[in-house]
Parts: sequence; structure tokens; C-alpha cells
Amino acid sequence: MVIVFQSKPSLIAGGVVAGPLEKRSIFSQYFDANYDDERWQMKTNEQGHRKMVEEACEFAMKKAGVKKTDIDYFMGGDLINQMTPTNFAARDLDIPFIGLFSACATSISSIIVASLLTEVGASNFALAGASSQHNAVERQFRYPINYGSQKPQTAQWTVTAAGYALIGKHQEEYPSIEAATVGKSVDYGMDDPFHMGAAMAPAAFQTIQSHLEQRNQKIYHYDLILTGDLGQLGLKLLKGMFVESGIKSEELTPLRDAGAEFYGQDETFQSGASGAGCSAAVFLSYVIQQMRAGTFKRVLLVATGALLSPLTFQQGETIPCTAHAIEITMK
Amino acid sequence: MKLLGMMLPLLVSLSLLSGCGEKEKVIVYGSPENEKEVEAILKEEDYVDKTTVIQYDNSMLVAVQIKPWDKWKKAKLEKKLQKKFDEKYPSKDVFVSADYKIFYEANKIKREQVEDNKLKDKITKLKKLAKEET
Amino acid sequence: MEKEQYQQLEQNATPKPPYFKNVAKAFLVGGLICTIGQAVSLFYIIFFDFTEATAGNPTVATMVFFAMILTGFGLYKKIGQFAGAGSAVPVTGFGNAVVSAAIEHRSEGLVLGVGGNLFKLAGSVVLFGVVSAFFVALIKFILVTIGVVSW
Amino acid sequence: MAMTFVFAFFVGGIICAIGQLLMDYGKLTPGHTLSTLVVAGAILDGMGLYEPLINFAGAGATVPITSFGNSLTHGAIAEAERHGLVGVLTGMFEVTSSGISAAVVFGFIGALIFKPKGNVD
Repeated sequence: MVIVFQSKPSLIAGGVVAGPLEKRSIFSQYFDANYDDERWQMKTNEQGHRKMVEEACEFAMKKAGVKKTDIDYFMGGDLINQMTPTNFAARDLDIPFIGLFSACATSISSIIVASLLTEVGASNFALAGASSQHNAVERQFRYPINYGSQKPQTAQWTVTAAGYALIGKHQEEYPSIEAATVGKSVDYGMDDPFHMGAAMAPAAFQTIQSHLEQRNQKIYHYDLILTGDLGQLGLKLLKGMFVESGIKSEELTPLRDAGAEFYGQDETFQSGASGAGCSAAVFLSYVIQQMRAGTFKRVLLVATGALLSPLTFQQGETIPCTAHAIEITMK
Repeated sequence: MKLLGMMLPLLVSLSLLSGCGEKEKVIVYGSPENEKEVEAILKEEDYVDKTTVIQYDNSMLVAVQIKPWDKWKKAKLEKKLQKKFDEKYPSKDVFVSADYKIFYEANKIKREQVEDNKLKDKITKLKKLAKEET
Repeated sequence: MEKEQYQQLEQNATPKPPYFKNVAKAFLVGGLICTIGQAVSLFYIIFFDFTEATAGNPTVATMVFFAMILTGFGLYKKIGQFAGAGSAVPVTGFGNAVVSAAIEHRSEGLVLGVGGNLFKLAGSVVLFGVVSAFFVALIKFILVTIGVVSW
Repeated sequence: MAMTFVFAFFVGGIICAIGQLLMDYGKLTPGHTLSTLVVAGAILDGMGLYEPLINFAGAGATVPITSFGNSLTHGAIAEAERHGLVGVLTGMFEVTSSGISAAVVFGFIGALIFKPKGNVD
């Protein structure tokens, strides 16, 4: 089940672009750019979403000193129907493209595929990541933006951000990917689209547990186990599951959640942030920069995604979720 | 909670304001030949708050305002008063209405001291207005 | 961990909504909107030829106009987050549902976007209003013909 | 007339409080809540309870969405009284049309003027 990369592909650079509201995030100093207009001066939200993806890729390439023509593969996805923003960004980037959908776990699933291509030698440089735009996602999954509905405390705020990593052959001075675990689709009977954290926590638990087992490691081997967007409640549930499985709660200190911390303790965002952009932005900016600065040696990045659609909710289905993990180390 | 603190005093004052003093309860305008009688009828009905009556030869408009708490049965009370006035003045064409618009217009007629022929038109206009459904 | 065990864990961990606070906020804002509605209908009664019975129609239209302005400037969303049902139940909520859907789908064009999605949220209100009115009136009609009830 | 303001505030507030309870306690979506209230308005009018409420509370009863169900039923019943069974259908929008026509017209105008604005502050 766990994939071990002998050649240890490296995360050479991470390009992260976020929207105006994300200036309020505690990670915003690590982002490459915060745009003032939520639609990137474009006519529609979806076009703004596409422009954001392109800019994130440009930042990643610029930071790595690589041109568009040198990139072998472009991998990514988002939450919009048929991932059109990423597809249209691929059209303009003009790079061989594979679209991936694992909801908010797309950031890690695309990095896993890119690493595999690098491992087998098919790719020298690959762009992999994910993105989400608040307006475009909300109007598709929930309600029109200006609709006056009341969000419960369990709700999370979809982040407007795009994070793309440039993955290449192993290089000592960059964080490198040692192993990865592809998560299953886990459904514990949660059906409330306004309480995604509860739906995704079991998937994160299963992926982390199987990764640790297969790598026969323990939680304390890691400086940081960062889940994608469980939110404050989801993280509480994840910790509860670990305590239930016999691990003492003080051993869970490395366990943190990007969504829960994204907007700090700001009441207006209820249970925290969510969206493919949340995990992508935090993983590929904060985590990479902290690892290169030496704060973290061994990190497990676990992006969590809820695989529902507005239709399945209306048809009374519960929400299956998935979580993909990559283990990154830095010398 | 600060909103709650602001709202309550405003609300309490609003409800006190309405229970103000006794203005004269019944105003009769036009040809006041049976003013005393009309007042007597209306005195009997405890649910009646204020009334303005407009009379002109044989047509009579009774614009009544029902006490707030009795407004539940406004429709029934209106019919009851109408029946009462019809029995009292079979010869006259009486029209009772508990609608605030009719009451407001009736007071306007009195204020503007509208005279004879215009008075007749006003009364028919108000009757038509009161009967409107939509 | 089994599904039931997890669902139990989730029940305890998820905080219950603050019932009393939400109801109080809904009561206040809902009451306020209805008071504004009363002022608007009084305005129509005094300055236009509307009686207490017929003033409802222009009042509702004016309240929907207010809802459009508030929705357009993105303020209704903030009121809605604070008041919940207090802003959704009055007719301004109905107006907000229609106007927000129209604004949202403007990017898909007037015919397919606005036209196709205008009643995406408020359509259910119209549907259940008409259907329930039909059955209630039908039942009443039957009862009257049987003679159990009078008009 | 001033007392009607107070009654409008309380009755309107109570109807919205009921809606909030339906949403929080009954875990209904806004769509379900509004539909339930409209049906309730229709049933109340069928039993002849809603008209007195309008007389008593004025806008407190006409502004909440329950008044939409009420006026639909009212129109249908009135027309059924005059024209028999077919009146149930023909009379539906007799009394109320301003709610929907206003919503459609202002929806269209709103769509022309405004753009969806997410929270950017």
C-alpha cells in the first residue's frame, strides 16, 4: 500500500497565490502574492480561478529558474465541474496535462503522480498542485454568494488560493519525498455538507495509521503531521480517534491542521478554512520554507478531501472522503 | 446582546405612546342632526376606540377604529356595527368601515371642511375604496 | 474504529447550535423587518389609495426592492449570517433568494443564466405555496358542498 | 395605529423565531423551512385563522412568507366561492402577484447592475 521512492524526488519550489481575503491568514507572509481582486480582474469567477492557477505555476517556475518548455508534465485539479479552470490553465501553459480529482486532497494526489513519473525517469520537471476559488466553489456546491443563509459553527470557509509545486530529480538542498500513501474512499455515514471536518477525519485517520504501520513508524518520529482542511472540529475528532486507538493525547502534539490554523482564531470563519487551495497553499509555502529553514526534518502532509457533489447530497447520499499522504524529509 | 439592550427601551416607549389620553371619541361631520344618537350607539360598543362619522342627506359613512386588542375580530365587529346602524337608520344608506384608510380620509374631509356636492362624491369614493379586494 | 463508535464520538464533539441566542437574534431582526414593513404599508395607506387590506401588495414589492439593494451590495449576506431565519422568513428573504440567484448566474448570460436559475432557491416556496393553496381550497370547497362548513 | 407597530414587531418576530427553530432544532435547510412556513400559512388561511392575524398584526403577518401561502389560498377560496371548482385554480394569484412579479423584476435589474461580491474585507 505505501509507495517508497528510491530516488526520492525533490520539491524544488512551491508557487502559492491567494486572494484578497487570505491576507488575513496567519500563513499569508509565506505566500508569493495576495491579489486584491477576487476575480483577478477577469469577467467571471471561473476565469479568475484559471488566472490564479497560471500565476501560481509561473511563480513556481520562476523560483526554480525553469522555463515553461522545460516542464515535462503539468498535474492538478480543482473543485469546479470537470475541473475546467485547471484544464483552461493547462491550455495556456501548453504542457502535457493530466487532470486529477480527489476534491481537497488533489494537491497531494497530483504530487504523488508527479513523483512517480519522476521516479520512473519519465519526467525531469513536473508541476503538481491544486487550487480553489471561494466564489466559484460556493456557487456550485452551496448557495449563490449574495444569498443570506446562516452558516453553522461547523461550516468551513473555502479558501481562494492556488499552490503548485515543481517536482524534479533528487537534490540535497531541497525537501525530498521519501514515501507516499494513497488513501481509500472512506464513508462513516456523515451526510452534512456543512460539517466536512467530521466526514474527512476518518479518512485522514486511516491514511495516517496505515502509513505509520507500513513504514513502522510512530507519530513522534515526525516533527509535523499536517492534515489539509479538517478544520478545528475535524482536527478534534481526528485526535479523539487517535486517543481512542490507544495513543496518549500528549503524544499527538505534531498533529496539526492547515484549515484549522489558516485564519487563526477568527470567529467569522467558524470552524476554519477548507478547499483544495487551503492544503495546497499551506503545504507548498509554509511547510517547504520551514523545512528549508530547518524547523522540520520529517513531515507527513495529509491532504483530506470530501468526494461529494451537490447532486449526491440532494439524493440523500452520505459523504465518502479520502486522504492522501506524502512523507517529506530534509537533511 | 448590545442590540437587545438598545431595542427594549425603544419598544416599551412605543407601546406607552399609544395609550394616550382621551381625545373626543366620536366626531360627526356634515349634517349633524342625530349626533347624540350616533354617539349613544357607539358608546355601547366597548371595542370601539375612535370614530368619525360623515353624513350628507341620506348617505352616512361610519369610519370606526377598533381597540388594538380587539382587532382580531375586526371583520366580525364591522359586520355587527353595520347591522346595528342599518336597523337604526333603515332610511339612510349607512356604510361602516374599520379600515384605517377610511378613518384617515374621513378625518381629512372634516379637516378640509369639504362642502356639499364634493362631500357626496368623497363618500361614494371611500365606499368603493373600502370594497376593493386587491 | 467502527462507524457507530465514530458517530458517537462525533455527536459528543460537535457543539449544539446556540438555540436561545439564534432564536433571540431571529426574533429581533424578523420583528424589525416587519416593523419596517408596517411603516412602509402605513406610507402607502396615507399617501396612496390603499386600504389596510390592499396595502400588503405594494409593501411586499417595496420590501423586495430593499432586498435587491441589500443583496446587491453584499449586505444581506451579513444580515443573514447574524439573523438566520430572521432575515430569511420575511419576504425580503424571498427577494434575496431570487435576486442573489439572478446576480450569481449573470455570468452565464441573461437567458440561460439568469432565466434558467432565477428560481433556483425560491422556486420551492412558489411550488409548495401554490400546491398547498390548491389542496386547502379544494378541501374547503368539498367541505362546503357537503355542507359541513360555510364559506 | 401605533400599537400595530408593536404587534407587527412581536408577531413578525415570533414567526421568524419559529423559522429559526425549524432550522436549528429541526435541522432543516432554508428551502425546507420556507416551504414548511408557506404550507402552514396556507393551512392557517384554510381554517380562517390568518386573516384575523393580519387584522391584528398588520405587516407582522403580511411580511413573513406565511402570508404568501395565505394570500394564494385566500384567492383560490374566494374564486371557488364565486365560480365553483375551477375557481380553485383560476383564483390562485388573484390576491397576490406583487411578491413574485417584484422578485422577478428586481432580480433581473439586480443581475444587470450588480456582480457577485465575496467577502473581501
